[in-house]
Amino acid sequence: MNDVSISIQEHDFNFADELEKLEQDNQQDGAVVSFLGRVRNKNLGQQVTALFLEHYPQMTEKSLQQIVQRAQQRWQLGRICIIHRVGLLAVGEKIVMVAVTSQHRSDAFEATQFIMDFLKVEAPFWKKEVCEEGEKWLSPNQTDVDKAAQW
Amino acid sequence: MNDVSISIQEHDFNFADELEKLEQDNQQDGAVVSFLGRVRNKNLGQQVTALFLEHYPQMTEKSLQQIVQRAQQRWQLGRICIIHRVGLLAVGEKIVMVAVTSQHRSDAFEATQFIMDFLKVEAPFWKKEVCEEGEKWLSPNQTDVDKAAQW
Amino acid sequence: MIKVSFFAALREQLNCSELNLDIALPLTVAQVKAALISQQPQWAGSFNNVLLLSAVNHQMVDDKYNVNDGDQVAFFPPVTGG
Amino acid sequence: MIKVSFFAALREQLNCSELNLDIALPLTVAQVKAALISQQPQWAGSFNNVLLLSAVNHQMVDDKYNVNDGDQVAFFPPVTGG
Repeated sequence: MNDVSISIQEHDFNFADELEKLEQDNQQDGAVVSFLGRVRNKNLGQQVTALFLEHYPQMTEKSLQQIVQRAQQRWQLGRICIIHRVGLLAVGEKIVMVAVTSQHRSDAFEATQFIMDFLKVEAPFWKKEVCEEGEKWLSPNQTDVDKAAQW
Repeated sequence: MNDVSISIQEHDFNFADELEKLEQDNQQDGAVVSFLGRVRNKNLGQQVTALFLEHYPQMTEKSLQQIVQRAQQRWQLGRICIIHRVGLLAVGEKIVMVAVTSQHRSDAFEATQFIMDFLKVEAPFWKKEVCEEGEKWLSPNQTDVDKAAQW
Repeated sequence: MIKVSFFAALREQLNCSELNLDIALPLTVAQVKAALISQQPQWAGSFNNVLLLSAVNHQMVDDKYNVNDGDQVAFFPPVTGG
Repeated sequence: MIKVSFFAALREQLNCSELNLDIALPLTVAQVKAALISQQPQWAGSFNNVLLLSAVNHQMVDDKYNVNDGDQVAFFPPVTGG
């Protein structure tokens, strides 16, 4: 398999299957770190019923590829998988997964966090929250901006 | 389910099933970070055929519980799962998984890394490497000692 | 001629996802915004938002970036994926 | 009387995984090591290894820790799990 797999998709994914792919014929990488993000039932104290995810199709994958390349320059990484869903997602549904294999546990940890941190501030995705009261586009979180700036 | 699940076992585990359990009836934690460690086929340039994992049965779980408690005091965590295998493990087999859910991605990342870092230097497990040339108990890695000291 | 796209809250505010802008080029991104506002004065509020992000040919750029004929320009609010 | 356990490389070096030590207590961990060496002089090399770790009642302790009657003492090399 290719070392980097990036997918933007409406349909759900199977987290275990994706991890399995990262590990197939890959006996040199002892460490796999993964992040899975799901739709929470609450945001800023408000009950959420669903999230709508919009993106900029031609730009999204390119943006994620650039983030991955920066991570690869910085750490010794094996395989990388990024899946981000778009469209309408119910509470509890998966939004995003990032998984990184490496020979070194700390490289895998840092690269996974780095990719998530930059995905949050650079990749052209936008969340609209659907509540009982109506719909609302979310604003970026200052913590997220600060986190990316720390690298 | 209980918020903390710790298991020391000889038999293999299903990574996906364990993650599933962490997420069952858990709609408030949007973030899940996990680490999976496998037996590598090489160590310090030498071909490895298997690993033998010994532990100190009465102490291991207690030691992991104490590490978890320290993590819980430091970050806002949801559920935590630690599984560590013992006995004879072939190349490619799973050795350890740590997974942490949280409302906040960075809490989940840091706690997972913290638990792994202290597991490496405090939990009474010992690895013996089996090569064609014979068997050899492994020495701790200075990097691991330094990592735990950084927290 | 350049193609200009709008996304998310900005797309809804403008009630427009895409338009072709027939204009003498090159222009900076700031000048493209000014040209859009001069054609649609009611868009001024949305385009004067300091947080608005710009991309040219799918790459984030700043207001001083030069836009050439055939470029694909996009404007959007700060991103919130992940 | 205390129960003393040995693990991993140390267990193999000593060729012993567990023994009962009938001795006047309390003693420090360092004194327990000395008592073991006086009973088995060939163990001196293994016990003088500065990296050797000690646990009493399943809790890591240092050489000055006091061992009491009925305690479970364990000696082992630095851990290498994970």
